[in-house]
Amino acid sequence: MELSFYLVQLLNAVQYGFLLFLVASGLTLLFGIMGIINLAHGSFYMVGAYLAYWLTDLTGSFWLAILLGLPIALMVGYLVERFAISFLYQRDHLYQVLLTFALILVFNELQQILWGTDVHGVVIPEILAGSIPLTDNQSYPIYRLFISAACIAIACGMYWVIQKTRLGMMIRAGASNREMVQALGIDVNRLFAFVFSLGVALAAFAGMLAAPVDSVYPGMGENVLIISFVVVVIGGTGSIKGTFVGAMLIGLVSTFGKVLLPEMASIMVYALMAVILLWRPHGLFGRAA
Amino acid sequence: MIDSVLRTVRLNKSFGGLIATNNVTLEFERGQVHAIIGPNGAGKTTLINLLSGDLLPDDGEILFNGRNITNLPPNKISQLGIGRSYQKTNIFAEFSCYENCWVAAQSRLNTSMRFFRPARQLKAVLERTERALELCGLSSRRDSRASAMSYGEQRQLEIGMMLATEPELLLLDEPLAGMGSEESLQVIELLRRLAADHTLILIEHDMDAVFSIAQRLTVMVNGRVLETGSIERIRSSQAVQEAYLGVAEDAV
Amino acid sequence: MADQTQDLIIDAQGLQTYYGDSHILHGISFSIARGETLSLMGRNGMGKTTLLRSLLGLTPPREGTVKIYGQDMTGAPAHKIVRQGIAFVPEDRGIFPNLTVKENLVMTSRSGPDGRKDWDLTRVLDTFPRLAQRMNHMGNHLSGGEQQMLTVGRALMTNPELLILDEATEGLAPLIRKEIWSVVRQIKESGIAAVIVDKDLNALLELADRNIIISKGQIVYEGSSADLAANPEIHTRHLGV
Amino acid sequence: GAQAKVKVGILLPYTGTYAKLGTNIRNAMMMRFAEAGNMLGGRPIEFVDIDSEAKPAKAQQLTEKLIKRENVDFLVGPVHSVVGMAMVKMARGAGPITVIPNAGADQLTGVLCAPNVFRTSFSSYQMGYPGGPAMIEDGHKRVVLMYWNYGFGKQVAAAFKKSFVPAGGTIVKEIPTPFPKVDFQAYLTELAALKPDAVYTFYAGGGAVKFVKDFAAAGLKDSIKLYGAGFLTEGLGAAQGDAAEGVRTILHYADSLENPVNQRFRTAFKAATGSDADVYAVQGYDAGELILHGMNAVKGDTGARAEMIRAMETAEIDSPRGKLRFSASHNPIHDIYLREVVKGENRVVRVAAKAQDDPATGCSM
Amino acid sequence: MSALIRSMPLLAALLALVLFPQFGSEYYVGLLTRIIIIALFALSLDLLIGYTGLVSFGHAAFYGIGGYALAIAFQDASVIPLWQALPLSLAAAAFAALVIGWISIRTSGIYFIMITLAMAQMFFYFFFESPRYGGDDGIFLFLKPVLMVGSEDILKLDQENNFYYFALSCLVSSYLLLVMILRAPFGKVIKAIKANEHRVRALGYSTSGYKLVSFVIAGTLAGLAGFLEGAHSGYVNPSYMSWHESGVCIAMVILGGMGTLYGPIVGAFIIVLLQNFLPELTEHWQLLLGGIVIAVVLFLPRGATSLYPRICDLIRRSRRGEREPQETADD
Ligand SMILES: Nc1ncnc2c1ncn2[C@@H]1O[C@H](COP(=O)(O)OP(=O)(O)OP(=O)(O)O)[C@@H](O)[C@H]1O
Ligand SMILES: Nc1ncnc2c1ncn2[C@@H]1O[C@H](COP(=O)(O)OP(=O)(O)OP(=O)(O)O)[C@@H](O)[C@H]1O
Ligand SMILES: [Mg+2]
Ligand SMILES: [Mg+2]
Repeated sequence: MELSFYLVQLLNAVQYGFLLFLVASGLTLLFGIMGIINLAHGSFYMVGAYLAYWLTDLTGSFWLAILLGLPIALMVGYLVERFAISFLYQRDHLYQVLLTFALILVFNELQQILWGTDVHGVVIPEILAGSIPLTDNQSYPIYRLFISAACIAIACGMYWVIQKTRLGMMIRAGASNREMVQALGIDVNRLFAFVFSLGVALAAFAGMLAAPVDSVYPGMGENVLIISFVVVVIGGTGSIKGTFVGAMLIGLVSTFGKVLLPEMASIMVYALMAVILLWRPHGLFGRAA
Repeated sequence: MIDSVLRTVRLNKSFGGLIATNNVTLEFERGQVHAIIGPNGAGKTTLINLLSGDLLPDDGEILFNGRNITNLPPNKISQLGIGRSYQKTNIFAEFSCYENCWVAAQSRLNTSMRFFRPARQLKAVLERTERALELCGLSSRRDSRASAMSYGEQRQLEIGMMLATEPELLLLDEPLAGMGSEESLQVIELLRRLAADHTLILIEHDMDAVFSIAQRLTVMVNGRVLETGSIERIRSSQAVQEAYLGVAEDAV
Repeated sequence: MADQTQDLIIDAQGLQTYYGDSHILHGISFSIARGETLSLMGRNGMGKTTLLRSLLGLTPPREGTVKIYGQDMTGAPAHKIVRQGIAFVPEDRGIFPNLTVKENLVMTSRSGPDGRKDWDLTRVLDTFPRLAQRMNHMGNHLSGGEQQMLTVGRALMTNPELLILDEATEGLAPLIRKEIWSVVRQIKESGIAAVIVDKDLNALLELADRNIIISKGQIVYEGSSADLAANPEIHTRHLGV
Repeated sequence: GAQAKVKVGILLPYTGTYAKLGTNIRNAMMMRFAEAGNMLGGRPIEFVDIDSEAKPAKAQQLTEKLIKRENVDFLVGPVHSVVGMAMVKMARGAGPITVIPNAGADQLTGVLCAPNVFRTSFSSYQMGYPGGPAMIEDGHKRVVLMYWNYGFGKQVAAAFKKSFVPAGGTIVKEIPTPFPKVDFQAYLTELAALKPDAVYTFYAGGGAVKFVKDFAAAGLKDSIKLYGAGFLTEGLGAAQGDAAEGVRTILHYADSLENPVNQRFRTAFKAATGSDADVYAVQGYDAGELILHGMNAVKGDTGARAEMIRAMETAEIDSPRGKLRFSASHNPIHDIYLREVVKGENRVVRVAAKAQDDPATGCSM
Repeated sequence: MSALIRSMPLLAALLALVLFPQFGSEYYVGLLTRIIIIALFALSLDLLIGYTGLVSFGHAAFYGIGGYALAIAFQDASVIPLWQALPLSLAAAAFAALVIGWISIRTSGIYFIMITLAMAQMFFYFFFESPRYGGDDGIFLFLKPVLMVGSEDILKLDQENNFYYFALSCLVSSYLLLVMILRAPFGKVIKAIKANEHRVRALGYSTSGYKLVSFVIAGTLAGLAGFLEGAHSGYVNPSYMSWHESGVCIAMVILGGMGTLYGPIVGAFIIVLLQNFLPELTEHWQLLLGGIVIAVVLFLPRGATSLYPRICDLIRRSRRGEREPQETADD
C-alpha cells in the first residue's frame, strides 16, 4: 500500500487514541486516582449518551443538552457516592467490584425503563458537521477534530488539577490514607463525594461527546468498560500522563493490528497489556504501592 | 584474622541520583553485637535491606559464612539463617499474635508445600512458636489480633517473629523505636541474652541501649562508613560527636 | 467561670472509649489550656494514643463529652475538631506515600485560626534542612527519620494552637531529636500548647508544665514536673523506670 | 367446564442489546393471538414469558425451565442464534412444538432440523445469497465483503459469495471485523484504499448505526456503494439519519410494502404498542399465525401432534411480508426485496429473489 | 462443642442436598445440579480471592477450558470414557493455570486483576473466532461420559439423579480437599501471603511458588466445574469464558462471604436462584437483583453467610442480657 494509506491509518490511530482517553478519563479519576474499582464506568458513559440523545431531542440543541446533562450526571454521581460507594472506602476493594457490578444491572434496567430499547442516534451539531478531504475518496469529519480538542483539554485540565493544585494533592492523599487527611482538617467525605461526582460526570461527558459519532443503545456501556480499564492499567494507575500514553498506544496497536494482523485484531489489545505488565508490573508510569 | 559471619565488599546502592550506600565495606564478627548508627537518612536501613535481600545492590558483594549471597532473594537469605526485623512494623495485622509467630516458625520446615497433615500437629513448629512468644514477652497476648495491639506490642511481635525463624544472624532495624521505657529495658535484656549465641547487627538511635549492649560500632553518614571500631573508640571520636551525637551529654 | 472554660482548648470529661467490644478508656477526664505544655505518659498499650484519638474524634468515645474552646464537639467529625487549630502527629506517621515531600507539606498548609502564620515552607525547611534536600522525593522513599521530620513539619504548616505529638521523636537521631525539642520549646514560647507522648522522660520533665500518666485506660497520676521529678517511685510504678 | 389452557413458552431477550427485538416479537405475536380472541383452537392461552438476556450460557437452563418445569405446549424463541442452538438442541424431537421468530443460524433448520421445529424468520443463507445477483444486476462487479466475525456474519458472507462469484463478480477482499466491536475506522480506510465498486456488509443494531454513520463521515458514500443484509438499516432510520440515505439492503420485508395485510398490520401494531412495526414484529406476528394455524387444524388437541405439524408445514401464510410458505426443513420460503433508504424509509427497489429457499444443508428429516 | 454447633447448618445442608432428589422433580434436580457445579466454580475461586489474596478476574478461562477440553476431544466420539475425559479436562485446566499463573503472579493488586482478565479475554476471543472449535456457536456433545466396569456403565450419568450425585460428590470432595489443604502448612502460608506477602518472603518462603500452586489448584477445580457443566449440558461455547462469567463468579464469592468455604457455595445458591426466580416476578428483574446485591454489600459486610453467626450472636446476647444485672453486680 502507498504511504498515504499508512498516514491516514496513523491519523486513525491517533484519533482512536484520543477517543479512548476521552472514554477512559472518568475511570482514570475514579479508578486511577481514587482507587475505586468502578465496573459501572460503562453505565455512566451510557447515561451520558442517553442524556445527550434525550436532551437534544427535548431542547433541539446538542450544546444545551450537554449543558443540562452535566449537572444531572453530577447529581447521579453524588447520589451513588452518598448512598453506596461511601460505605465501602474502609473495606476490601472487592466490595467495590461487587457493588459496581450490581450497579451495571440497575443502570441497565433504569435506562430501559426511562428510555426504552430502541437504538438512537444524535445528529452532529450544525457548525461541526463538515469534513475535510484527506485522499481522493476519503475525508475527515470536523466533529472528530472537535473530539480531539476536547480530549486534549480534558487531559491538560485533569493533569493540572491532579498534579498541580492542592485539591489534586488532597485527592491523591485521600486515596492513600483517608484518616490522615481527615486528621489534617479536611472533610474527606465531602471531598470524595465531589471527586466521585466529577468522575461520573466525566464518564457521562465522554458518552455525550461520543453520542453523535456512535449510536445510543441499551448495553452500549459494555463496549467501553473493559477497554477503559485496559487503558488506565497500561498507563499505570495514578498517572494522567500514563492514561494518555496508554490510550495512544492502544490506538496505535489496535489500528495497525487491524491492518497488519487482522486475525489477531481482537486479542491484540490484551496481549499488549499482558506484555506491558510483564515488562513493568505497575504499568508504564505507575509506581509501586 | 577475625572470624567473620558476614562481610560486605564495596556495596553500592543508589536511588536515582541519590547514593544511599556508598562503597560500604564492613565485617561483622561472629558472636558480637555490632551496632550501626548515623543520622537520619544515612543509609542504615538501606544497608540492612541489601543484606536481607529486600534490595539488590548496584554493585559490590555480600558474603555470609564465606558464601556469596549478593543477589539472592530475601527468602533464600532468610533460609540461610539471616533474620531481620523491620523499622516500620511489618506483621500480619489480621492474624493473632500466635499465628504470626507460627507462620514464622513454620518457615523452618524443609518445605511448607505440605497439603495433608494439619499444621497444628507439627511439634517442632509448635515449640519454636512458644519459645518465640516467650522470648519477646507476648505469651500473655497470644490470642490477641495483632492489629488490636498497641504500637509497642506490635514492635515486640516484630522481634518475636524474627526469633521464631531461629536465625544465626539477626538484623535489627530500630527494635526499640516506639517501645516504652520498661519494654525497652526488657528488649535490651533480651538482646543481651541473644547475643550469647547469635550475631546481632543493630541499628538504633537510642544511645543508652547501643552503648550498653554493642561491642562494635559503625557510624554511617551520607551512605558512607565514617568510622568503625570499638565502643570506646567511637565514643571519643571527634567526627562522630559532630556528625551524630551532638553534645556529649546525650551519649551518656 | 466562663472565662476559664474559654481558656481551655480541650476539655474532655468522662471519656469511655471502645474498639469494638474492648473497653480501652475508663472514664478519663482531660483538659489542656492555651499555651500549656502537657506530657502524656504510660506503658505500651495503656491507652495514650486512644485518648488522643478520642479527643480528636478519630475514635469517638462512646460516653463522655469533648469540648473544644468551650464548645461541645462530642462526636463531631475529626476534621471539624482539627480545624479549631489542632495539629496531630500520629505515631505511625501517616505520610502520604504517593505525594512528594513538598506536596506533603503544602497540601494542608494554612494560617492558624487567628490568622497567625508563623510557620511556612521556608521556616519548616530551615528547621529540617534534610527535607529541603528531598523536596521532590516521594513520601514512601524517605528514611524513617526523614518521614518523622516530615510529619512534624506538616503539622506545623497548619499553624496550630495546639500541637499533639504522639511519639514524634521515635526513630530520630539524637541531633534531630534535640531539634524537635527545641522546636517544641520555641512553640511553647510563642504560646502554642502541646500534648506530647514520648518515652524521653528527661526531656518531658524539662518541657512540660503538667504531666499525666495513664494506666489501663485511667489517669493514675497528674502533677507538675517538679512533683514528678521529686517522686521517682511514681515512674518506677507506672513507667517501669 | 373451561377448556384447559394452552401453554406458550416464550424465550426472548428483554434486556441488553437485543431487547428491542425481543419486545417487538413478543408484542406482535401477542397481538396476533389477541386478534384471534386469545384462543388457540378453542382453548385459552397461558403465556410463560422468560427473559433470555441473549446469553448463550443461560439458554439451556431457561429452555429446560420451560420444557421440564412449565411443560409448555409451544416454545417461541429466541433472537440470538447461539441461544437458538442450545434451545433447539433440547427441544427437537420430543420437546414442544418450537417456533423460531428470529435466530438465523443455518443449522437451526439444517443440522439441527426436526419435525417439531419451525422458523418464521430467515436463515443466514437467505440474508446473503440473494445479495450477489442483486449487486451484479446493479452493475457492481468488484465488491468488498465486510462483516462481524462471528457465526452468523460468517454464514451470511459465505452465502453471498456462493451466488456472487459464479455470477461473474469478484470479491476484492474479505474484511471480517471483531464482533461486537464498533471501531471501524481502520477498516474503512482500508476499504477506501481498495477502491471497490461497492461493499456488501453484515452489521446489526448499534453496530449498524455506527457503521453507516462512519461510512458516510469518511466520505465514502460517493465513491463506494453500500449494500448489506437488511439489518444494516432495519428499524434504524431515526438513529442513522441522513447517513443512511441511498444505502441498499436485502430483506424479506420492507415497511412500505404495499399489500393490504402489511398496511393493516402496521396500523394495528402501532395502535397496540405505540411503536412502529419492523421486520422483527412481522416475524413474531407470523409465529403467532403459524401456531394459530396448527392449533386450529387440530381444534386445540395438542395430542394430535403429527397432524398439527403437518398442518403447520403446509401452511400458506398471508404475511405482512407477502406470501410465506415453509420448506421441507421448516424454514420460510419468501420473496427477498432489494430496498433502498429514501428519506429515512426502506423503500422497495425490486424483488431481488422470488420465493427464496434455503438449502438446509445437513438436514435429514 | 461450638465447632459442632457451627457446623450444624453445614451438615443439615448436606443432608438436605443428599435427600433432595427423593422429593424434587427432574427439573429441580437439574437446576440444583447446575447450582452445585457453579458452586464448585465459585469455591475454587475463593481459594484465590479469599485465602491467597489473588483476585483473579479471569477465572472463567479455566472453567471454559475444562468444558472445551471435553468437547474438543470427544465431539465426534461414540463413547466418552470418564476415566479419560475427566483427567484430560483437569490436566488441560491445570496446564492453562500453570501458564497463566506463571505469567500473572509477577504482578500484584489491580494489575493482577487486569492481567488475569486479559489472559481470559485472549482465550475467549481465541475460541470465539476459531472456526475449528465452533466459533461463537460452540460445540455440542450428544453423549454423557460413562464409567465402564466390564460392560456395565456404573455411573449412568444420562440420568439426571445420577449426574446430580456425581456433581455433589465432586463438590463435597473438593470442599474437603480445600479444608485439608487450608489446615496443612501450605494453607497457613497462603493465608499469610494474603495478609502480607512481603513479610512472608522475608520469613524465608518463596511466595511465588505458593501462589502458583494455589493458582493451579484453583484453576484445576474450576476446570472440574467446567467439565461437569459441559458434560451436564452437553454444550460448550465461548461465553463460558467471558469476563461476565468471571465477574459473576467473583460476585458469588463475595456475596456469600469470601474467606470461608461455605460462603461461595451459599453465594452460588443465592445468585442462581435469584436469576432463576426473579424474572418470574417482573420484567425488570435485574433491577431487583442489582438492588439485592447492593443491599447485601452495604448491610452484610462479610457476606450473606455472616448473617448466621450474627443471629447466633444476637440470640446469645439476648440470653445473656437476662443475666447481665447479676454479672455487673459481681464487679
Ligand atoms: N526506595 C527509595 N527511593 C528513593 N530514595 C530512597 C529509597 N529508600 C531510601 N531512600 C533514600 O535513601 C536515603 C537513606 O535511607 P535509609 O532508609 O537507608 O536511611 P536510614 O539511615 O535508615 O535513616 P533513618 O535513621 O531515618 O531510618 C534516604 O535519604 C532516603 O530518602
Ligand atoms: N484498632 C484497635 N482495635 C482494637 N484494640 C485496639 C486497637 N488499637 C489499640 N487497641 C488496644 O487498645 C489498647 C490501648 O492502645 P493504645 O494504642 O491507645 O496504647 P498506647 O498507650 O498508645 O501504647 P503505645 O505506647 O504502645 O503506643 C491496647 O491494649 C491495644 O491493644
Ligand atoms: Mg532507617
Ligand atoms: Mg500509642
